Amino acid sequence: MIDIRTEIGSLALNNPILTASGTFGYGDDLPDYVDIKDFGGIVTKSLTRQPRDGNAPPRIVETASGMLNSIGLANIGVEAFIRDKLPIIREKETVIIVNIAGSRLEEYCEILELLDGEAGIDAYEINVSCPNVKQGGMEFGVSCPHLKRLIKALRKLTERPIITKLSPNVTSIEEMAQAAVDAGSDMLSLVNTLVGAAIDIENRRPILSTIFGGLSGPAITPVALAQIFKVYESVNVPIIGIGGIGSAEDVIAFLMAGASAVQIGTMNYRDPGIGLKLMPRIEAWLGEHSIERITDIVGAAHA
Amino acid sequence: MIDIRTEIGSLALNNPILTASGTFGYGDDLPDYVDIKDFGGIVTKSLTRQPRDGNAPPRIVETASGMLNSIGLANIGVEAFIRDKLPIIREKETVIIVNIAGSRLEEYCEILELLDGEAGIDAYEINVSCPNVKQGGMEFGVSCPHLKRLIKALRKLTERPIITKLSPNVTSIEEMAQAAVDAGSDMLSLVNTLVGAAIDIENRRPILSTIFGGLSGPAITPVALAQIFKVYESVNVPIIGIGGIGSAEDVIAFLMAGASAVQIGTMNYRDPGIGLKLMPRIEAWLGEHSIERITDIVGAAHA
Amino acid sequence: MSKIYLEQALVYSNDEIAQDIFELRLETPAIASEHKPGQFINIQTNPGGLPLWRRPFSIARISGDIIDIIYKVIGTGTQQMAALRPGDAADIIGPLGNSFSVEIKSGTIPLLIGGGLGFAPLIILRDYFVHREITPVLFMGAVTKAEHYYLDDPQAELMLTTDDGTLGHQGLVTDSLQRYFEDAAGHQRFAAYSCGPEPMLAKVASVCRTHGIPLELSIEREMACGVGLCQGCAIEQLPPQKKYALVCKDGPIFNAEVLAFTDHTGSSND
Amino acid sequence: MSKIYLEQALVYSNDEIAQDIFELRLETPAIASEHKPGQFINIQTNPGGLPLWRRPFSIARISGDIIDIIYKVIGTGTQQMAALRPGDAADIIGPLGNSFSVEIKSGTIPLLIGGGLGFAPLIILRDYFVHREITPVLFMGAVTKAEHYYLDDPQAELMLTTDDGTLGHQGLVTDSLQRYFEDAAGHQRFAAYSCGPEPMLAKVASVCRTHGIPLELSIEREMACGVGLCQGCAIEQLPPQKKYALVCKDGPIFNAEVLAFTDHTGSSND
Ligand SMILES: Cc1cc2nc3c(=O)[nH]c(=O)nc-3n(C[C@H](O)[C@H](O)[C@H](O)COP(=O)(O)OP(=O)(O)OC[C@H]3O[C@@H](n4cnc5c(N)ncnc54)[C@H](O)[C@@H]3O)c2cc1C
Ligand SMILES: Cc1cc2nc3c(=O)[nH]c(=O)nc-3n(C[C@H](O)[C@H](O)[C@H](O)COP(=O)(O)OP(=O)(O)OC[C@H]3O[C@@H](n4cnc5c(N)ncnc54)[C@H](O)[C@@H]3O)c2cc1C
Ligand SMILES: Cc1cc2nc3c(=O)[nH]c(=O)nc-3n(C[C@H](O)[C@H](O)[C@H](O)COP(=O)(O)O)c2cc1C
Ligand SMILES: Cc1cc2nc3c(=O)[nH]c(=O)nc-3n(C[C@H](O)[C@H](O)[C@H](O)COP(=O)(O)O)c2cc1C
Ligand code: FES
Ligand code: FES
Repeated sequence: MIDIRTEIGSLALNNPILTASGTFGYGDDLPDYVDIKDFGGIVTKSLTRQPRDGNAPPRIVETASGMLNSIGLANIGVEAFIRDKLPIIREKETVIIVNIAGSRLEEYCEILELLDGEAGIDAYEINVSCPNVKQGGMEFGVSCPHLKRLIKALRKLTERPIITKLSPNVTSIEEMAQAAVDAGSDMLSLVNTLVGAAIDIENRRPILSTIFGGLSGPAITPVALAQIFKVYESVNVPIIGIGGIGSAEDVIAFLMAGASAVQIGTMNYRDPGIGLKLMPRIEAWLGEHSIERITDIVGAAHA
Repeated sequence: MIDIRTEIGSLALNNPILTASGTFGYGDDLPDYVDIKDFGGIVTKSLTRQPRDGNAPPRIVETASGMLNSIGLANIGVEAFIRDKLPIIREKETVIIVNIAGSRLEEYCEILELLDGEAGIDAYEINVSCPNVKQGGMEFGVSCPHLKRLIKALRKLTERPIITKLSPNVTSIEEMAQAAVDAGSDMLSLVNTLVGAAIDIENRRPILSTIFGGLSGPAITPVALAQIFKVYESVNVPIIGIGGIGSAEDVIAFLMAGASAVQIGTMNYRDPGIGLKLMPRIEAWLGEHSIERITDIVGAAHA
Repeated sequence: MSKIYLEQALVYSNDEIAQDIFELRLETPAIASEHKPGQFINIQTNPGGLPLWRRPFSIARISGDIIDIIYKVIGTGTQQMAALRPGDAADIIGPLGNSFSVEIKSGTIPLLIGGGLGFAPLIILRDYFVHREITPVLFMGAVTKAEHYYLDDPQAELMLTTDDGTLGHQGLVTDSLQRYFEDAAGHQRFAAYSCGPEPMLAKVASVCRTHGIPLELSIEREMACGVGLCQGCAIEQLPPQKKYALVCKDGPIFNAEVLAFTDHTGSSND
Repeated sequence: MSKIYLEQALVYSNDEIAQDIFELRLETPAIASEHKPGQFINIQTNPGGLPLWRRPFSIARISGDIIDIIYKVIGTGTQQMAALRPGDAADIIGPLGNSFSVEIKSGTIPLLIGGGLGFAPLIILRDYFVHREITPVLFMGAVTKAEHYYLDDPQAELMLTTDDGTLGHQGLVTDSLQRYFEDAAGHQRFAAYSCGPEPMLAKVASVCRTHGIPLELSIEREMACGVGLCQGCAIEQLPPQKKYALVCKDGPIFNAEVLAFTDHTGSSND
């Protein structure tokens, strides 16, 4: 029997595969062939204080082994989430991580305070890096002092684990990681999307209505692995790895690079049943390599 | 007749397609089916002051729609280049751009001084962003003051056009672009490779001997387009676009995003005859769209 | 909402029925029995490889356990589909999306107006009505004769047009529709359904609005997920509707009056 | 250096000759006439799609205008190759790299030592010698019988081994070589050539060194370009050679004594 359970800080997961924010809705309204129990946990779509319609279309573009999105944080808002979604998903046998986003520090704080009064939330993931919303939010993801201020403020408001989701679009990911940890972040998740664009050559304009969007999918996996590898060597908190994961080998590579758990985003789209498929393959691989606990390979690629 | 000639600063090119540094050797020793005249110009492998063996293998990894390399600037050194290569390539009917790299400011200056005494060089491209050499050089690519100091020093030494090749691994590409232009760079080329890594899960270690390498190929095209789009709006010098270009549509997209010319790197490997193939297709596209001069579409995607 | 299945469907046949237009027949009892007219499936054309996204196609016909897809080869994904052989497996998700409003008052004549490939989802609607002994009028336009794959219908009225006049009336399908209304002299009840390029849909909407005829449109958007998870396939709606609807989940069938693009009547570039 | 061609070669045949092992025969007069034993071609297995890099394969045989490639299906690229059908075009570059030293003193016996797929480039060398009425001794090892595709050679001496004893001698190909030298009692002149997994090559090098026999190795490395442009395929050499050679251009054939990895004699993990 191979032990595929893992822990990220104080959170016990049945397996290390989580869903990535924005790629699984709120976890309540899934195709019938998806069983939420196949995932170690789910991360909700980013919630903002008020509902948001999101950006004008076109919002997505397929690129080489990846995609760009500029959804613009379309979401139902934190209050509707608490009222309509949380009662449903808190009944499910999985870990619930609520992702929050804002354009001002106060907005993040308000959202977190509203959520912290509710049962059934296991942790918060703080989206400081959404590159495709005009009204700010982005400075938290690319400036150490801003990030520190934000996480410190949130830290004061909750006992629940805080996961800071880092932006890859920075000169030094180690500095951002250090800032988040210094401010009291219990864990880090990385990476969010890379800033990218695509051109509609027939109409001579950017394809996305917002010009820039976030690049995700297998194309970015090498960038994610490099940043996780660096962060693992520079701070001492659990890392959740994200970036184009779609196979058992990918999951193993992310764990070896230093992630304690992973999130699957873009590859969920092709295959929302992916949680169900990957874990047995990972178990088989561990078995063939006589590895008894999945946690044994975390960070194994570091000398 | 469609006019496919273009100008980048004072350089007149027969067509806007150049080869990218490190992907075409020194231009002297090419497979027989490649005709250097098919390219608007060639950029040499980065030259250092002394010859370099390069990094230990493994040096390359194939990734999703891309590749990682950590060649480590393996090159014959500037003196051997002047002695053995330049006499051959200066005879060819194409524009010759010599790429130089160093680990200290003085090294860059020495290389440029040696080259500046020689006839047959049309411009210098300054590699400030090679992410896979241990002994420095990288700080020039990620710090505005360092970059400014370097380009200023080089500017004093030559009348020939200076092209600063920017690293995409920064928080603000606009700031780096501005720094280079302020220091006297005549043009900019972007992007160099993104920092990435890959894991050998069987042997539980990074695949590349240097852990990190540079990601290139179609995977990075959206990142390159976004950075070119931004730089085009922030500085007023010609841009040479680079990043995964492999089709006529790619070239057109890069020009519309703001590049006056492009370089082809990784896709040369699959098809060293690519210069020959793309230009007729681009001409046909321009013809179908009743565009008479290729320069008419430069920056066309900007409102 | 119908139940959604993720299936390895058996390819029954895959034949070229007009220039670059194929009919793919898939054996999938679950989807065949669950589907409603107007729904679509999402197919992984190269499992494990590129393209990354699945590709959406309307269900064009059902016979027993078999669903038919009629598709045009336009890019990588459809090229890969064209290589499917009988006996291969096709990785599909479906049935997806909402469906046409098929409950119409007795005496109402269904008008099915399709442009090019946009005719595929109307075929299943035609079958639905014919099966219930309602005779629809089919308007079908294409650029040229070679692209017409629905040439004959003994159980319905069929009006063919081509841009170049190589088959049926020369002109646009909307011209044909306009002429039909003129002849019909306005004293019948109609329900219109249309699918095709959006400039055409806008024009159909304008013609139907003029004649006070309810119209449902089948809309296409690029889709990353097809199941409402990514919010990528947004389409703008008119107030008082919510600003954006998801084509994959709230659609692909929309009442013409709720969509923003049909509001620009008389757009001339179809 | 021979001239290098970029060609759309016609697939003449592509048959499975052992478990997961295929023989691809390509019509390419230019490459066929220009090649030397030990050279390779680089094939684009999915033009325009993934994998991104071409895949290198030794030329295993030449007959007239046709070159043969013997390959094992191990990943995406070779899977795509297995789907090639007679009449298809294959996008290849070649002939690439250097070649074996085939000029040997009269009376010298060529020893050709291959492990698994590593036998492919030795077949063309065998043909070269046999054509010149020199009888080589062939040592060929595989894991099991099903993977042996070169079973019989009336014009050469053939020693087969399998790890599991299902064909020929049980054991490693190096055991077989060792035994051969013991029997030959050292008073003949030999020239050895080998290709296969690197732990095996290291062992072959060690055996040959002990017996004072010159040895050339055919080396494999992942290649981005195959023509010396990327410097990706570096292999470490021993002094006084330059530190790194390029397998695609300086190789794929190397004298065993110049390479660093064969210096670690007695590595036991083959
Ligand atoms: C609900 C729905 C139902 C559909 N039903 C059918 C059908 O019955 N028959 C049929 O032939 N097609 C149908 N389509 C369109 C079909 O999905 C596309 O033709 C297909 O995705 C193209 O894939 P490709 O990889 O071959 O082309 P690509 O290489 O992806 O694209 C080639 C070109 O077509 C454009 N394109 C791609 N997808 C779409 C799209 N969804 N809408 C508009 N332009 C697009 C691209 O931008 C590109 O310029 C439907 C689409 C939707 C959303
Ligand atoms: C000069 C040369 C000659 C060759 N001759 C032959 C030959 O005659 N017959 C034959 O079957 N193969 C030969 N090879 C190996 C062949 O190129 C690889 O098997 C092929 O590239 C695999 O492609 P793939 O896409 O199927 O596998 P991939 O999906 O690329 O790889 C599957 C696995 O094999 C490993 N791998 C891939 N390429 C190589 C390589 N070049 N060396 C070692 N491991 C690799 C990968 O790391 C991966 O683990 C030769 C290689 C070289 C460099
Ligand atoms: C369509 C889409 C919407 C996303 N929305 C969010 C979001 O609301 N909040 C967030 O933190 N990340 C969001 N992300 C980023 C993902 O959670 C993830 O970090 C990123 O896509 C990289 O992972 P992947 O390559 O597996 O998709 C979104 C990604 C996509 C593709
Ligand atoms: C194998 C390899 C070697 C490279 N060597 C250099 C180099 O010596 N100097 C340099 O400035 N860029 C070098 N580059 C970067 C390319 O010039 C180019 O900026 C980058 O690869 C992105 O373009 P592409 O996606 O078209 O390859 C190298 C790239 C590759 C793949
Ligand atoms: S395609 Fe993802 S929500 Fe519609
Ligand atoms: S594979 Fe590029 S130099 Fe050898």
